Amino acid sequence: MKNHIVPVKIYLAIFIALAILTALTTWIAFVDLGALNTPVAVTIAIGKALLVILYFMHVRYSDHLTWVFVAAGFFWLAILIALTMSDFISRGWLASGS
Amino acid sequence: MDEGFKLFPDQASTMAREVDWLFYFALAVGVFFSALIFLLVLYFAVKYRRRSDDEQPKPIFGDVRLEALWTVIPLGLTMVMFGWGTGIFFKVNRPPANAMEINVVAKQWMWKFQHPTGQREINELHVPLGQPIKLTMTSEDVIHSLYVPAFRIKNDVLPSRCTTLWFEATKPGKYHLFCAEYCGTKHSQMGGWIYVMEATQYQQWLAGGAADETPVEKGQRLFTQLGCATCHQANPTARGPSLHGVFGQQVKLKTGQTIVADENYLRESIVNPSVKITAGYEPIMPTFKGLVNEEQLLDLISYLKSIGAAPSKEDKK
Amino acid sequence: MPTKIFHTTSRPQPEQMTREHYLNVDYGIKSWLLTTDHKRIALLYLATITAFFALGGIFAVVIRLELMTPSGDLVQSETYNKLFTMHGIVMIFFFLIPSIPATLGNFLVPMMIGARDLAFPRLNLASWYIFVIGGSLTFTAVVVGGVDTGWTFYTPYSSSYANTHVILTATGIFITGFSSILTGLNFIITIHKMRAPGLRWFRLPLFIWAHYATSLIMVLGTPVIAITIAMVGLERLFRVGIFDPALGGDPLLFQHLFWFYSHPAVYIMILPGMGVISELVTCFSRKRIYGYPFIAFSSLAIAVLGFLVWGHHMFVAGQSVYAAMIFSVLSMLVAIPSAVKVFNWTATLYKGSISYDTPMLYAFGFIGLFTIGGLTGVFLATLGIDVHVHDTYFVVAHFHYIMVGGMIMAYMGGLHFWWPKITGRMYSEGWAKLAALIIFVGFNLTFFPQFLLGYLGMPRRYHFYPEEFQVLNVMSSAGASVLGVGYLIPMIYFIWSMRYGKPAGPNPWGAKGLEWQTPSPPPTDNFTKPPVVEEAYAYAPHTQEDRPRG
Amino acid sequence: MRLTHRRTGPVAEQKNIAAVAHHFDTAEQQREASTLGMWAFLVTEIMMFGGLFTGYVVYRNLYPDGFAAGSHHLDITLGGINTMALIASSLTMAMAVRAAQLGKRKTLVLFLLCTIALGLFFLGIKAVEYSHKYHEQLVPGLPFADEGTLTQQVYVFISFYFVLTGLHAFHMVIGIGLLTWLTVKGWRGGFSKEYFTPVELSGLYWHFVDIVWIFLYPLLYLIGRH
Repeated sequence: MKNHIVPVKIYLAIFIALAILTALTTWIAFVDLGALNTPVAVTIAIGKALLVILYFMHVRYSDHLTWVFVAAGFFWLAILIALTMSDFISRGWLASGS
Repeated sequence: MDEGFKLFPDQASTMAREVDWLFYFALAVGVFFSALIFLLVLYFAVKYRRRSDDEQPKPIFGDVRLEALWTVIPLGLTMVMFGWGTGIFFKVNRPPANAMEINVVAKQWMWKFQHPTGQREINELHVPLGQPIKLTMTSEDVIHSLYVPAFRIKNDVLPSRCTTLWFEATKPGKYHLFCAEYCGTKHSQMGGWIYVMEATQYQQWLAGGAADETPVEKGQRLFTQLGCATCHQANPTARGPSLHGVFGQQVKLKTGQTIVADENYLRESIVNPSVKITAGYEPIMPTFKGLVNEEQLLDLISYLKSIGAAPSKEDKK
Repeated sequence: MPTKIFHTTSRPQPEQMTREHYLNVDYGIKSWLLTTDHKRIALLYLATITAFFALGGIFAVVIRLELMTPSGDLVQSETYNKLFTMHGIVMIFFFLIPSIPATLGNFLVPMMIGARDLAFPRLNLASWYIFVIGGSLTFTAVVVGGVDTGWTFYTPYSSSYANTHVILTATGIFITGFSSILTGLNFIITIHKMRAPGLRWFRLPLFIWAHYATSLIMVLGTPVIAITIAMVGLERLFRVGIFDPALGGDPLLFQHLFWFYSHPAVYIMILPGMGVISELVTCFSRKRIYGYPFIAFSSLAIAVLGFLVWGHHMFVAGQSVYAAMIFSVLSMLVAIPSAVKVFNWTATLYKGSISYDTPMLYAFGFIGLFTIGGLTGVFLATLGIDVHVHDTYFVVAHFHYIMVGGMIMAYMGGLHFWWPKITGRMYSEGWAKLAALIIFVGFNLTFFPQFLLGYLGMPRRYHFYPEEFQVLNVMSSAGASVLGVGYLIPMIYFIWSMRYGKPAGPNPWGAKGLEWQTPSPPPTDNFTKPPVVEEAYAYAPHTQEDRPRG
Repeated sequence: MRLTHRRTGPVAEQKNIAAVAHHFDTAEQQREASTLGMWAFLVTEIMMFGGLFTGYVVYRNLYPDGFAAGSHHLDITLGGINTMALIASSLTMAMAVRAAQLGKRKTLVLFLLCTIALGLFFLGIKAVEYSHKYHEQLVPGLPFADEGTLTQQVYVFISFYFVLTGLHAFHMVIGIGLLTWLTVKGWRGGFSKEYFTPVELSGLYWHFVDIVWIFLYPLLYLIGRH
């Protein structure tokens, strides 16, 4: 990884974007989107997290290996949640099938 | 059955035969591959033993075709086992509709059974031959597991949930009943016997024991006592949904989901009523947790299973 | 302990005084307790885990003695339950998981890749201290009365019903988890960043591939068990509502989180063993490994697939049948890379020049016993069979075939193989062969009857058992005593060899790894001149036509 | 102890570069290893919080009404202020790392102090929130407020609230400790353009803690508000 110096302007822009997204997620929580409220909130959170990871944490300027490490972390978390939920979601299915 | 030394367990249920056939198949595969590896290793070890200290064998890098072969063949065999095993597993988990229902409550460290006719037993269960039996099980404390090796069946018994198990005995006799999930100090003594009897003998046995109230009767009494009927009426304007014929039916929930009213759903609706609210009703039902114990819960469920469609055929909506 | 042993042994021999190496570079307690040399830390670990192995072994001895009779007459049920719990906890968390990685791995990973040390030497020492602290807490729990939840800590028994020292034990395991995380992290970074010139990924010894895969599991899985155990503790202490149904929780959530780590953890235990076997088989048949890329990738495949199969521990736990189906098919898949490894090792023997030195005997033992263990694993992954054999001695036997028959065989093989490198001295080959034979026989006598017991229906963790199971149990106990003797013999001749063993020389086996290109014992910086690597397992010259096509 | 053989790698002559340890060949290699090591550590952190998040997802799915009711007990204003505070602290942390990269000692110390201040502010607000929960009898293990038919579900929600925010706050405390050490070391001129790895690594850690909160805020405070 090279010693990449990010301009202050970019940092400030990221900060403003994060602040706006925080306001947005708070505001949108009070709007009834039906089943979409949670996905929207999570999407905004993922967006914010990406901004922090890519810029504040310099992953955008890092080598592939760092990308792989970060991706692996979230991928394994996804495995944990998805396979656990596969049990909780499908518990009643057998009864309805018969 | 005899209690002497043996190498293979009794085969005393319809399921036992099926599980054993699959086991023989797996065993054949296992023995074949173990033998193959043992013999090859042994043969190579002897044939290619080092004969002089400066031996320099020719390098072999590998062969993709061989690699593919020994990837695909085991994969195919395991897929056969997977398919076969899954078939049996679904059978184990789908009790036949005509099964006789026995309620089971587990606690540290005993098994409590109640027959549909009201007879109660502790750590012993008498069942008729050739009749599918369905066990509806719940636990008062920790996780237990009901296991009858001669029937090749087992299922965990959970606090907070109903689980089921079914079997059809094929051979009269006395079989071990174990707790298979570690549950505390006397785990290894939490067991007993299953007695499989001819149908006529079973009837005699039933007649010999002092019959308690049947689970259905007791459930009905509780239903009245606890005032369930004040809200749950077969009447569209009632505060609670009608429960006639609800068991096994699709229930539409407030959230828009549809689920099937099985034992677990009924149990949860009594203990934790606000979790799954039927569409069109308010979450006003208080919890009955602590007011009814696990056995009474099973009685209530037995009662709800027993009531068919409502007397007045009004609950179409 | 280790200080003293090496202190007294490495000095008097004149030929060792002539050269400075990691053992004689410094003496005294401080030079060991404050060392950052990966080789010395490996020896600190070796001494510690040997102590834990002995402790776990003592528990096993009492368990097997108790099971000689069906009536539970040697100890109380409470005691028996504590014995099998502590046997499991000590052996799994304090012996098997650190065994090969923390000792042989710690010693060899930097050497095999031509580095002077691990990437983070101080973190490496910290991991040993963390291990010791965690181990001491758990040991304290044993001393003050033990714990009886089973090593699986199933809720709500562990969080609300057990009245033994759950919190203390859990804290010990929680802390030890970080030692495992640090070791794994250290290996990953070291393997990525510190390889010698020319040492490309596909020139790495398979031992390194195996340790890389192991480290992935350590880093990705261990945090989950740490937080899960912590939640059990919180639920016990503060009645936080997470697992106990009485508080609104779902006990199956615990099982999911627990097995998310604890199933991959068995691959933490076996993968390094597979890495050792790859080294042994090549060295003692003087051949490059057959199908190198397939063995390398199968390690990674096991590490990744191993994370997708945990639900096969919960087939009869009240899990959804559909989830069970998914976990069953995925479990079948993880059997394939293991099979690929076994076939490739066998093929490596073909047309080799096979010698029967002690490490190779262990490798033969491993291949055979691991095959049985692996195949019975497929039985357990098959839903229909698992309904019957789940939580019976069949599972106990399967697990011990993999762990004792597989892992400990590999560990012993590896220890015998690299002992000359570690200490600079040879052990007595005759005694070593005898011990290997005794261990093999004792092992099979102990655990094969347990397969039969399992299919007959004897549940695990049983203090009292029906009389018809006694014959097989007595056989198993008899085998255990043979096995116990088998493990004692190496402890004696290893210690003996440190003082009286013949000097080994840099490469007594004619092996090709980088670790053999430096004197035994190695100098503190591992290599006198930086090594350069041109190919892996170069046991014989070859022409371009020999190389695989494609 | 004889340590003469340490720091005698091929780069021993590069005196200016603060301490290339004996087992590394170059400062570059050492720095890459450290950064990658930190990322690997953060992956373990993801998985550790991941265990809790999995529990959260399971129960949120099981008890949607209870989680919404529980969420209404949390103060959005305080939560929102805290979110902004953490985001701002991430900015100041990024600026601190930048100052270190440029070798500006005073700017580095200034931004580190800002970050610490914002972190302490966050913890202060958190303490206020916890004390509110205590007064509202919304603490697991103590006598619990009656939430009607939803009591048990709210209890589970509050349990997760405390475990998740508690673990997060614990990470904040460790982070503030690290930053304090960096400030002292930085003030004494312990970092330079060539050597600032500790600042960089602590920055990564601090941002990670921020990211956790970015998820906690909507998942805990903003359920079922419409």
